Amino acid sequence: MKYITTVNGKEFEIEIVDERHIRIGDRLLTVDFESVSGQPVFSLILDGKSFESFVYQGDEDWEVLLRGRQFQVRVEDEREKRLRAAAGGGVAEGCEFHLKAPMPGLVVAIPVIEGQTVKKGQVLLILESMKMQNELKAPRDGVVERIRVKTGESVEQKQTILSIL
Amino acid sequence: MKYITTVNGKEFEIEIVDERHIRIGDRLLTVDFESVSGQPVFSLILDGKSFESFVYQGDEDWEVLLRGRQFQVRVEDEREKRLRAAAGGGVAEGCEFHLKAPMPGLVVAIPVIEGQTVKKGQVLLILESMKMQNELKAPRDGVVERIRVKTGESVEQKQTILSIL
Amino acid sequence: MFNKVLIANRGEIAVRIIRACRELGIDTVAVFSEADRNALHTRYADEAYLLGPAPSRESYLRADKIFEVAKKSGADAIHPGYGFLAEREDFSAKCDELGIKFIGPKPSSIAAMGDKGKARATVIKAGVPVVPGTEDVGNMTDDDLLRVAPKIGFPLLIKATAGGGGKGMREVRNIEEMPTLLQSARREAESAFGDGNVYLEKLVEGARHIEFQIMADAHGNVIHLGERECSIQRRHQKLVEESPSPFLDEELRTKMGNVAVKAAQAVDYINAGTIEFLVDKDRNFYFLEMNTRLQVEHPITEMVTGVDIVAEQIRIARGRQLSYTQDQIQFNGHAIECRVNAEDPFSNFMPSTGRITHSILPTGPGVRIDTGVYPGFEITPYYDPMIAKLIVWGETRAQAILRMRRALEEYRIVGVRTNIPFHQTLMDSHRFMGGQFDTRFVEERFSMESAAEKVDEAQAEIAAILATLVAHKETERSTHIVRRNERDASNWKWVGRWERMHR
Amino acid sequence: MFNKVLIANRGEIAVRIIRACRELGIDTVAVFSEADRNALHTRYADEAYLLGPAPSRESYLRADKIFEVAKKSGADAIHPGYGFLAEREDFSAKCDELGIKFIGPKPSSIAAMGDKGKARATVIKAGVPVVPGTEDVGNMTDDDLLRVAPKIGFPLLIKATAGGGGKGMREVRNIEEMPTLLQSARREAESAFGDGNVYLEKLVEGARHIEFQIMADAHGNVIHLGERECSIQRRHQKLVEESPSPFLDEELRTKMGNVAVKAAQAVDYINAGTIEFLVDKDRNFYFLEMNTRLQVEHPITEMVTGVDIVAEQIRIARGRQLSYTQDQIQFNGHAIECRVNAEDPFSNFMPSTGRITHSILPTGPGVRIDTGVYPGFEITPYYDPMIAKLIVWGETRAQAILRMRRALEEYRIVGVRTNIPFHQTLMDSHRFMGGQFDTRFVEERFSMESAAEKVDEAQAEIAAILATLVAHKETERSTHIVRRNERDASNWKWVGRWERMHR
Repeated sequence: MKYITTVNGKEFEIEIVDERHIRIGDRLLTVDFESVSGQPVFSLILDGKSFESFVYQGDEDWEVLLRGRQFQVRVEDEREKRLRAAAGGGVAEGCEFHLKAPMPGLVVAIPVIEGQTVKKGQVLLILESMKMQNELKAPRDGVVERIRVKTGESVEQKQTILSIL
Repeated sequence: MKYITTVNGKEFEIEIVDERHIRIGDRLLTVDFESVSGQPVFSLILDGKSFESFVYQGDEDWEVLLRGRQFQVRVEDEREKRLRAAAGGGVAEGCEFHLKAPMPGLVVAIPVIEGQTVKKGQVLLILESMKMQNELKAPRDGVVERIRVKTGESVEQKQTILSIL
Repeated sequence: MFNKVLIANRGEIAVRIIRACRELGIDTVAVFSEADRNALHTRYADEAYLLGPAPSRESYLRADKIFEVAKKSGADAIHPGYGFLAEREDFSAKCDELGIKFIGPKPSSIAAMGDKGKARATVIKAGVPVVPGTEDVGNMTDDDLLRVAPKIGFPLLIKATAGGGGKGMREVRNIEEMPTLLQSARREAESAFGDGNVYLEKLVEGARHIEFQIMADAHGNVIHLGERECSIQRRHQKLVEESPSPFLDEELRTKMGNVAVKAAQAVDYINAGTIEFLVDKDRNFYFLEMNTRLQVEHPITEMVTGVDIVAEQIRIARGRQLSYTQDQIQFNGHAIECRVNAEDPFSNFMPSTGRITHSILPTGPGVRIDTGVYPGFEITPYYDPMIAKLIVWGETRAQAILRMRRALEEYRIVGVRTNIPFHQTLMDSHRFMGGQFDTRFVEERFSMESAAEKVDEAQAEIAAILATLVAHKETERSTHIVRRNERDASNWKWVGRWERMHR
Repeated sequence: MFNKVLIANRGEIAVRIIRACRELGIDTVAVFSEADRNALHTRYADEAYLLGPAPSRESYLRADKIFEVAKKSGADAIHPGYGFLAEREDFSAKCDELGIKFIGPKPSSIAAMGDKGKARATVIKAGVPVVPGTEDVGNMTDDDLLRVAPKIGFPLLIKATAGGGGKGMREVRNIEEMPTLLQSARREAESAFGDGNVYLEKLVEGARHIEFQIMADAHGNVIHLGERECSIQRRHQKLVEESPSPFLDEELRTKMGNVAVKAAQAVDYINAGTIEFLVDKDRNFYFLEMNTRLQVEHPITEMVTGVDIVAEQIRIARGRQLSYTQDQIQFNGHAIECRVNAEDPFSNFMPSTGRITHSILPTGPGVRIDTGVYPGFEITPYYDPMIAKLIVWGETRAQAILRMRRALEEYRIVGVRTNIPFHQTLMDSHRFMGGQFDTRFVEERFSMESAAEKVDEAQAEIAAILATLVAHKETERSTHIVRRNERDASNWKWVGRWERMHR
């Protein structure tokens, strides 16, 4: 199985040769790869070098936390890669953005109203969690739509709070 | 539900009144009982006193490890208790005893032979495990039967090694 | 002399206090909210009583319920820990009234230092230098504050009168942004302390936050246990502390220590307390405030002095003399504490909640961890995000930093995101290693991203391989599941056949 | 000067050495058996190489494979830890031959001390007192030994010439039982060390086992780091160690320390080593043997002296001078170590194997843990049963005991049985508290049962309630399962209906 894996804009061609070997470019490497205690913690021994890492599945990419650094990694097989290239790539601007609560909390303030034009980085909502007030900001310019919560209300994690058109 | 629970020969009558109460003798006590992290570790808050304990199921009794001390506890409901009383109690002597490996290991020596009469406490087998030689002894007087392993052989935990009639 | 202590707190500090009591042979009573039934403090104490629902206002801030528990359990002393009711004059006074020993200072000392304005006035009288600001606070309206602000000069700080821990604190660069900031500061202060009052203080630029640990007994003895460097902060929350401060020399240490003792004496202080100073780049120091309680970062002082501060607090409350004179306090080596918070440093330090599914603590020589969490415990949004304190000791500062690096690298917590990568990046930064930082360092001259730029190709390749292997495993696994499901569906297929057969 | 260390060991000591290397900025190479792929040392090292199957003979004792790994990885030094190849003269010599720095003494010192007979002869020459015994050992047959035994006098000890850790050791009360015991001692020695040779030694009754930590550099400096009291043993296995010994006064400490230094000098010793003494009730002391390696119990010495012994070993091997002179070694407070073994103290200390499913470590002030296990790790029957060392420090012995008690009470390991209850019972025993014990204490004057007799009615009642609640929960749960299975069976019922309908 061959994968094209992208980290920070750089592509790596990685082939899973068998249980114990991978090929990266033209180098054949010995791998010994284990998940630890059934957790998303992985131990990799690559040609004798020992690495340990948290690997989480993000929305589209994988998040790899290695020695205090986090990498966004996209793993695609050749077919997926071709499909994405054909689709022209890039998320369409202008499509609706749904602001979701990143954690459970209490809505402390909503400094915007429906129909209001907002700039990227503008505060949309203040959510109190763990005794801290957290500002949720607009990821891009747009117009606020459908505010679904009220000040003083509790929200669950991932609950949709409002949308930006 | 009423239970008759025996510890060190002393009987306790314990009634589970509801989720939050038990009656022991004529005292009604408030209980808050939780298993911790889905493990055989239990947290008990009994009328405000907080206890924590390992509770393991033994062959017939429960083993309760509380503050560094282990208790053998038998829990029976009234019906079970009556049945056991009717049966006359006590394990029949004379019945066959199967010596099982208490842990995986290597058989180092078998100082007895089939048909040999042994005394309680006599060494039946030496099992090496964790770099220690462990002597497995006869729990009672009897005659050695069916030795199922050989010196130098590896045994699994709970594997039957020999029997005593 | 008391024999049963109620710990009016939760988390690591409640566990810390239970440990001290146990080592002194004193019985302990825990109180817990519904979210903390299985918390370590509930499990470790001799007795434990439910206070109420998870939110602090309905549990850990309910003084009335806590006194009920004290009465029911026969607890004859209360240790408040930090936060919650620790700096409430009325709580301490009520303890006195009920004949319960409050393990902390007298109500009058809390009052004198708790109101930041009064505190400043008191220490000024005792000859202690302070940062210029609105000294007669408490009743100032927004209009008053807006009027006085230009006299203090910008930049300045809005601070909560009842405050601490950076809550209700805002930095103001000019008069225009001040009204909005006043509003949000008051809102946060109201929510955190039940008191929306704020005051203003000149912002000392390029300042270090350095504090002195004070111990005082009821017999008039007051000593200090040296300083703690607490300049590594984000949003006015301390993240890393160390002792001694790489910025202080012996002369300045002695001078500031003496001033700290004087400040404590000015309010007849008893028990453990902390005098916080700002030190500017010219080594001028200003009294900032006194924390009239045990401090989160007390362990680093314990590591370099060998004094068990919590045990000493209890001894003092029992009426004993201090176990040490100032001369007996020797500083040995260097200690660093990293506060491990359930926050994602790669997502703007957003709090992270969830169940801890797995954890491996760094251990071995010179490493101490104070924590209240364990695998299976749920991190809820109700309380402070700090889940552990990682403390190391080394013979030198350099050794302590190296040890902290290896400890951070070993630490595994799965189930919530933590700021461990932040600490790793910090411990690798040349400015931190060089001791060159002030209280603005983290926010202004540090970023997770800038560090990431230094990533070498080799590490990116390893990350690529790791993700590819995990993705490959996932694909294989899901293929298996599909196959298994096919098998499982066979019963239904069979039913389908029956249907067809008998149709 | 080397820059990459291969650790020829496993478990907690491999982790300990990796930590020291990391804190010194030295790269590490782990070796592992098939059973240890996910062990902490394999995970923590910079590099890791498989040696072979789980049994030690096929992995950790395979010097040839270890040298292969050293070559492949470019490791220019080897730390042997304790056990396995640590005291093999040939291993150390082969390192020299290959130009790999052996972090330990010279082959000649290992040889001189490794053969217990030669060791005795050597130190006798240096004027060090020894226990009477068969000094010219190595070639003695059973017949020889049986002949010489009555001259030494009973009781006596059979000890393995290549031995250590109580393996191959047997106590002989009379000549009649001696042949059987010789046989089993040789068998155990053969299995543990690949060498069945044994020798005899007079059994000093009422003796304490007290050892001195030695540090020696390549420049002729030799110091001691004080003593460790190791009399708490079972089957000649140390279970608890403390420093300082409650039995020694300053005078005897100085005297024994000097003798220990002399013994080390007698074999031109370099690096860390330990001189073991027996001390009888009249304070006469006898040289027992020298362990020419790092000791399991080294952390208690680290706690009371502040010296990082493993880091110092590495510095010495790098050719540096000792970091301390004898005068600079100060003893501060008291440290105790409990060895946590996977053994059931309620079933005659039978080893226990299995997967650790859950674990909570005691933490907080004065507590250190050295371990190589974690939740999810499997304890196999192949290696030593020691899974962790729990070490505490206190200002006094009493405080250390109280701290150890609270730490033991907090420690949770689920999945294997451990001897933690043994340690709890010991820490509660008046004789231990009073410092009144010798090497026979655990076997002759201590039992888990006798302690159990003191159980009060109240605790038995709590145990009864706990078991009843668990049993009740179990019954309820199994009832639920039955009900759920009934529901699950409905598909099949439905098939049954189909059958009937269409019959």
